[in-house]
Amino acid sequence: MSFSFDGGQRRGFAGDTLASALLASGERVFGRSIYHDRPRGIVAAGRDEPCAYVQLGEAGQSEPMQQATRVEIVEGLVAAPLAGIGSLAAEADPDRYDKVHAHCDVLVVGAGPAGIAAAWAAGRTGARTLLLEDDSALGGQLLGVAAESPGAAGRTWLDEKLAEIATFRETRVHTRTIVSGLYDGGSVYALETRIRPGEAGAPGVSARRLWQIRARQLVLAAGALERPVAFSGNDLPGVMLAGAARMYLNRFGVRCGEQAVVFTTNDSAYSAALELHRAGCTIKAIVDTRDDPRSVFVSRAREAGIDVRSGSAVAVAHGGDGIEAVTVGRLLGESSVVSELDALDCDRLLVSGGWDPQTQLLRQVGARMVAQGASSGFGIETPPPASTLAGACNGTFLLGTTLSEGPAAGERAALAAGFRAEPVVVPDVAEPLEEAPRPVFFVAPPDGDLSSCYVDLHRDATVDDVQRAVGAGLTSIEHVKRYTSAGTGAEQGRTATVNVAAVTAELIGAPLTEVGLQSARPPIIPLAFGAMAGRHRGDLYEPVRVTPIHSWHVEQGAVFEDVGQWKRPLYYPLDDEDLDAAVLRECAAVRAAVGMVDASTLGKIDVRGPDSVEFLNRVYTNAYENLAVGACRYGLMCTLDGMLFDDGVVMRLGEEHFVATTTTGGAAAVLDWMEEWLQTEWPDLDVYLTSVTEQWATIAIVGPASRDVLGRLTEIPLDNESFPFMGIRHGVVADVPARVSRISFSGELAFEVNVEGLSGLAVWDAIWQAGQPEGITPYGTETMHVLRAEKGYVIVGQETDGTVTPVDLGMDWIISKKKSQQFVGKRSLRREDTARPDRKQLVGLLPHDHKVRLPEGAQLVLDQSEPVPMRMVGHVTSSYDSVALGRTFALALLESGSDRMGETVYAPLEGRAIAAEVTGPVLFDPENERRDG
Amino acid sequence: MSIEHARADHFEHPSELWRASEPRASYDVLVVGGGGHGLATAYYLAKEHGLTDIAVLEKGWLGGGNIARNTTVIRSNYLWDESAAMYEHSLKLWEGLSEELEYDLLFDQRGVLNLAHNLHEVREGIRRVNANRLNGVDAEWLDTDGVKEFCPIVNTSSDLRYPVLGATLQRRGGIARHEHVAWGYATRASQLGVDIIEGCEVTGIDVAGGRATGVQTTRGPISANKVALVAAGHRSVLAEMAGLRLPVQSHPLQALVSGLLEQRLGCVVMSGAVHVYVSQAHKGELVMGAGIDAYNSYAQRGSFHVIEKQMAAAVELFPIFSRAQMLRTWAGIVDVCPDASPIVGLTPIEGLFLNCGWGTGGFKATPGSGWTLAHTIATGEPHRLNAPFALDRFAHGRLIDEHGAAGVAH
Amino acid sequence: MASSAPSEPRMAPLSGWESRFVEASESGVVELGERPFLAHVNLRLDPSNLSARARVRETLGVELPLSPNTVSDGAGHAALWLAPDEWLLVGPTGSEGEIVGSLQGALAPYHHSVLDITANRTTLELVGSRAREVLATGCGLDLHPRVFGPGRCAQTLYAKTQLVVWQIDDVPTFRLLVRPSFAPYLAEFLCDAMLEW
Amino acid sequence: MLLISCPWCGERDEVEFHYGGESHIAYPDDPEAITDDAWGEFLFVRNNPSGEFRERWLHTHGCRRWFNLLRDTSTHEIVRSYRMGESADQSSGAERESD
Ligand SMILES: Cc1cc2nc3c(=O)[nH]c(=O)nc-3n(C[C@H](O)[C@H](O)[C@H](O)COP(=O)(O)OP(=O)(O)OC[C@H]3O[C@@H](n4cnc5c(N)ncnc54)[C@H](O)[C@@H]3O)c2cc1C
Ligand SMILES: NC(=O)c1ccc[n+]([C@@H]2O[C@H](COP(=O)([O-])OP(=O)(O)OC[C@H]3O[C@@H](n4cnc5c(N)ncnc54)[C@H](O)[C@@H]3O)[C@@H](O)[C@H]2O)c1
Ligand SMILES: Cc1cc2nc3c(=O)[nH]c(=O)nc-3n(C[C@H](O)[C@H](O)[C@H](O)COP(=O)(O)O)c2cc1C
Ligand SMILES: [Zn+2]
Repeated sequence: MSFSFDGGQRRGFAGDTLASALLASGERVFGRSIYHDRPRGIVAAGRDEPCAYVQLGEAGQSEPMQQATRVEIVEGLVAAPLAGIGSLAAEADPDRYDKVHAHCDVLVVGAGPAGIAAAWAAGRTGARTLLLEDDSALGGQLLGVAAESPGAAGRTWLDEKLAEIATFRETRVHTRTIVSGLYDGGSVYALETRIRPGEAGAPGVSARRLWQIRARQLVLAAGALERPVAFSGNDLPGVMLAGAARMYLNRFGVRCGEQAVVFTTNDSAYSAALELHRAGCTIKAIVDTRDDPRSVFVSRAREAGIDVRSGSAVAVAHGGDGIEAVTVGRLLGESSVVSELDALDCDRLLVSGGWDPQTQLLRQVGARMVAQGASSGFGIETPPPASTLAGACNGTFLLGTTLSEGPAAGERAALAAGFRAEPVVVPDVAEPLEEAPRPVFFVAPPDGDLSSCYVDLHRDATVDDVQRAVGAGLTSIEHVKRYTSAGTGAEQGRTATVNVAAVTAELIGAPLTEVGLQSARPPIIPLAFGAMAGRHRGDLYEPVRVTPIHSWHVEQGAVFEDVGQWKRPLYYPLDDEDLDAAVLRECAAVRAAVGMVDASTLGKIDVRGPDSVEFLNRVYTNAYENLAVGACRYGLMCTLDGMLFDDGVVMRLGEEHFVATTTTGGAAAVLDWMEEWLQTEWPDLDVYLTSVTEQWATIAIVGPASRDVLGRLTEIPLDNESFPFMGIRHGVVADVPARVSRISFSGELAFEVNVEGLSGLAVWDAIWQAGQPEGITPYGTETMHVLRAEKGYVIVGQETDGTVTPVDLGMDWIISKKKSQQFVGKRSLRREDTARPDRKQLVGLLPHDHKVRLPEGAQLVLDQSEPVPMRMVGHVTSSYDSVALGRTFALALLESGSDRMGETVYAPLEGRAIAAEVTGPVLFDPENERRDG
Repeated sequence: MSIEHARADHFEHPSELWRASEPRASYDVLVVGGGGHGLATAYYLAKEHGLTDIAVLEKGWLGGGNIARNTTVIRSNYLWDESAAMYEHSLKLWEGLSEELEYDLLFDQRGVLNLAHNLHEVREGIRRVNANRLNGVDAEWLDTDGVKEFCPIVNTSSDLRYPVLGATLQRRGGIARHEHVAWGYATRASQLGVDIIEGCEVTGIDVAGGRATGVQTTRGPISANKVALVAAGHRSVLAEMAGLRLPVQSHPLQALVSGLLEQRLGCVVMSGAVHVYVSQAHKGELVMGAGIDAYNSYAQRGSFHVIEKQMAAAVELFPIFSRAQMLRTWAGIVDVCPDASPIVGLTPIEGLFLNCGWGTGGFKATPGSGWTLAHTIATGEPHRLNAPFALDRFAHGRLIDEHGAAGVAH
Repeated sequence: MASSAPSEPRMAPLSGWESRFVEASESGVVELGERPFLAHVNLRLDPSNLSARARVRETLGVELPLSPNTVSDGAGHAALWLAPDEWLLVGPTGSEGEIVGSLQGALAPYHHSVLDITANRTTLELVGSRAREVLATGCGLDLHPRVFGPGRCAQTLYAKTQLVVWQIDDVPTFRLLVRPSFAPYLAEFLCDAMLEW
Repeated sequence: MLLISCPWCGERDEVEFHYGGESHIAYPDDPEAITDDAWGEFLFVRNNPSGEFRERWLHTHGCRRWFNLLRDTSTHEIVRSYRMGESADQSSGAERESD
């Protein structure tokens, strides 16, 4: 397979990672480091890789900061090395992203020996089991052991179990799926790679899938990762983790190095040394920190003729663009200092500082850590509820123990989820015992210069940096992290954080447990924003709500505005009219003849029951007992603190039956609010509330000719006597059963026709046809707003902002004065501040210059010559050019407004001030002479 | 592609920071809470009022609360006069703060855009710009093209679900590096003689005869003439120790960063309808805030759906973020007042002072809040700037409602 | 599953989507279509009122289920539990007037609410061996046969859309009852998700 | 994402619910008879403990019932859910299975 790296063509094999393919081709220098600009090679074989980062792909698929150790080779892959910082694609991302919800009884994280065994044990009980593995292959560390090693027996057993798992109906296994976040309530997020970078996908198939999982029980089997040691020059290309070298050898057939030195604090690196030795690599020496290691591994190494240097450490790695030699010495006592130096030539240095259990997932939900003596890493003190650990992440490093711990954990988890089966039998793995490690976290170079002893290769942080932090007075590990930035890189310091803690502990003389590890947070590895957005992009970003009449508006070329999630026509331009021109025309048409508007988005709540009146009396500021059946009334709703919250018309359809309308944006909130009072405070009221917003399409026919137009479509008598203002009539309009009310939001004679939503378009069309003789004009929200403003009617959210009471709006007439009526928010209206006479009140404004329109949102002052900061006394809430008035006008909230009639206020704008006269808010037809036609 | 040698900035902190102290038996003033506001309070008490017998008590590691977790948006373009005065005072202090503290705070006045996506937001944006101008706060209104010009990577296409109709711009707004602020204040306060005591949790407040006389801590009792509670999300719990009930609720607020990226975003962008606020830190990570989690919590973590929503919004507004990588998420505990404005000043208990309710937006106020609280503690009277932010406003009703106009309250 | 021809002047909320549905569907795997115009009647009643419940049974031939999130069938009607005192009655197209009329009469002595809400929701049908998976792309309900199944219903969310999920058989077939204003968004989302299978 | 047990519908994702803050707040018997201070306290002051908290939620996208939850704000552990009108220590629908 061929791929491109750093502009050159390379070859690799199927199954290779970018890292293994590059190592196979003899690559040592991978790229440069972020701050110190030093050459860096490949250090690890998995998620812990600190150096080998690439920018993948091209154009819209260009993806920053991917670990070469996790990228699979596919034909045509394009990769370029990065120095710790990536770049964003300039083009749009063409990929698809999917999300799925999943539920399971037992979720097993990681398919190493522990995880496979656990999933098998859980799955065989019939529990719904999910086994998720980040790697492309199952097996974990066992993928990296030589065929002849004891682990191989375990592998055979596990292969059998995997075959069995495949027969379990309720167990699913997914590779290339990384569990990234653990949250409350057993909620788990995992990301599956379905199309590998560079791979051509099938049509419709998403590149990534975000799994949103609810797990009753969690088994963490995420394994352990090998830790390096910090010494001078430990960042040179060619210095790598011993386990990684072993993985490259046994899994990928890549032998790292001709002449290697192994530096270890424990037995695990001996297997790497022996296997490399057998593969033909010269092991110059095994440098072991332990004074007298005697395990089987050690004797095997000695038998193989390998020089084992006990009680020793590597203090310096030398070289230019790669390691050439090391300085080795004997460790002095318990310290990190060496003496009796010796130099060894080599082209590789394989390091094992010990193994760190991977417990980040549990720590994300607050599990506390403890330093584990022998393993020298950190473990979990107590697993969070509904979770268990198994295998290396639990500090269990022997395969034999893992193979009994895994099934036990799986079984326990299944049992806790309510599933049981016969106890499992696990194989005996003949495995030599390991000897205790001697943890060494860093080694001081003979010259004492700590500035090239790297603790975090990714972030270029050194032991010297940690020392500076501690020297500056910092003792908390979180401070050290922030001072040095160690652990804050793309892999979140997987190879770094324990060493930083250990160095800090040594420098401040505190125990490691007390120093602790820096916090772990989601995600486990960086996740692409797009993958988390999933389908919620473009058209699917958020619902677009439309009325049954929407297609007509679209055909007529309406310009829409967003009101909450709804699309509402703002205006209907003819030819190349702009907003202003269209609105003037629409307004003129309504005032002169007739217009029609789609009001279907208004919220509608059906209120029914013997206590309906009492209920409405409590939620609205006015009273409803004297509202006649067949009539409607305008009402206001306040929040508890007395501020206007929503408004609408309440229709009485029967003695115990009402329909309340709400604003478009307020529909859901008002219903929730009403239910809250009903269910929590007034459960004794017998009232049922039902949302019927979309049952009805609502069409308002407005203007002096509205009666004529409607009259052509209905038998309902429409004259003033039979059908007075604020009346409601039932009948048939355009052959469809309808409820018609005489409500006017414009001051004109108007009828609001409500029909079943499914017939909304047909009725709209019929009205449109019927109105042709008068040139019926469809109008949008902007015209609606002008018409109502001319009449001084307010819009909640425009004249109000959550700080305005009905009294401020001059609507005392809608506030019940009856002592017995205790509506919500009433008490607040007489608090010291809400009762102040100099509050901002609704007024009308007439600009001195009839042609000048005040900008909505303009602030008002009394003295335009005052220097900044000026004393503001109010602001313009609505402002329009009016055909009916032949001039511009505005509504405003103005301090002591009702006392300022006739005064002049100023709106200081950039470079000018607009002067306007204060008037009452009702500017058009104050006598309401037009509404009866 | 210029990825070859793109390199991030590297910042070297000073080699001497604050001095760690052991608690003494008594102090003149105790500041409870070693976050930005507490440290600023101590610093201004020492610097402006010459008081130095002060200890800052911090239960965990200094600066590890919300100041370690915030998205560092700094602006002063608030709607109401009271807020504008307070935040503008703060912004003026920011403008000289790196020099004053002799610590590079990476304060960068790169401009803050507040996008408007519907006509309502346009109206409110213009209203705020006008109010800001008359209050002496710099503010501009940009139309869609202006937004595109100022921040080319914002998606200003009219096909957007909620298209960008315009934005307010405060050019003097920007970002600063959060930990530098905490460490800068701590270091200077320490140099002026303030004791900074970490790992010292206040567990009780001693009140005798209607006045505060000291505190109980995990490191023993400490007596004092004056006690200031400046503990952000934890303030209700603390206040209750003194028998005070406060109108604040504590919620998780999450934030996140991407991995390091070459600089592409030269300003701060905030959006209400498409809920995003984002900036790119000097190192190169995108710093992004999420919405507040609905429920009360002290667990310092939130729910993932909040993050998902955030990511969708980010990709919607910035299509080129689609393949940016979310590196780390975290949460703070924010204390929110019913009117989204803080409480700074006196309490009914003599000698007990309060600074709370900064909610989702108090980082920007750190200097101003510390400065006014220091004034209040030193003189026993609120400063003109913090007088409107008194506790009793909830009784008489003179709230300072910053919900509406702020949209995204950061 | 072709939607019945709209009886003038009614228009289905997703009329015009038919070809889109056909395109996204794959027989036997997963298919999507609209089933508009089914009669929907909302019923509110005190569940402890035995005689009222008996009258519903007598009138419609269907028992009101008391177990949350379940459906009972009878005499061509289905009763979906929506809340402890709320049911959705679903009947054949055109029967809403009759259901409302007969129930209002039968329940007159009791505090109740009977409302024709036929136009308040439309119905999508998602059918096929992969229907569960498709639904799981946006819906957090556990739809596993051990937990959900024929005769179950739930009010929940799919993506950002509120809906009633109602499983009617083992195929499985799911009915998704959704507000007309949200229907295009839901349909679009489902069609996109169906591309995965 | 919290897993919240509606006393009727059983366990559902947090996104189906709407949070309503502290529960069991007594509405003043006669609001007109109390002082501005007392009214202000009723309006704005709520407990805000770190630990167990009785709060109310609405199953907005489900059965539309308001109900109570006893939840630990320091761990997010949900101790119990119970219906309106019940008290926190009465055992209730919370323990029932979801079917
Ligand atoms: C995610 C997030 C994003 C934000 N984004 C912004 C933004 O962009 N712009 C902005 O202006 N603001 C923002 N904020 C808000 C801002 O962070 C806070 O308003 C501000 O930091 C609070 O003040 P502080 O720094 O003093 O608080 P903190 O840093 O929280 O300080 C309080 C300290 O008190 C300590 N404490 C608590 N209890 C005790 C006790 N009993 N004894 C002793 N010590 C105690 C705590 O440990 C803590 O260190 C954001 C907040 C969050 C969480
Ligand atoms: N000799 C030693 O000192 C030593 C030390 C450590 C491990 N080991 C050996 O390693 C093996 C450990 O077995 P094990 O099963 O515990 O661990 P493992 O490392 O073999 O397997 C863990 C698996 O979990 C996967 N994983 C980790 N995090 C994940 C996530 N978030 N999402 C999805 N997948 C994730 C990994 O990719 C890996 O495949 C044993 O064979 C043991 O002997 C030996
Ligand atoms: C402005 C800002 C930028 C950050 N940048 C990074 C970063 O680049 N890498 C990283 O790992 N964390 C970064 N963090 C997050 C911190 O590591 C940490 O999560 C946060 O301070 C909260 O602390 P905690 O997670 O320890 O609780 C950043 C935080 C902030 C506030
Ligand atoms: Zn429910």
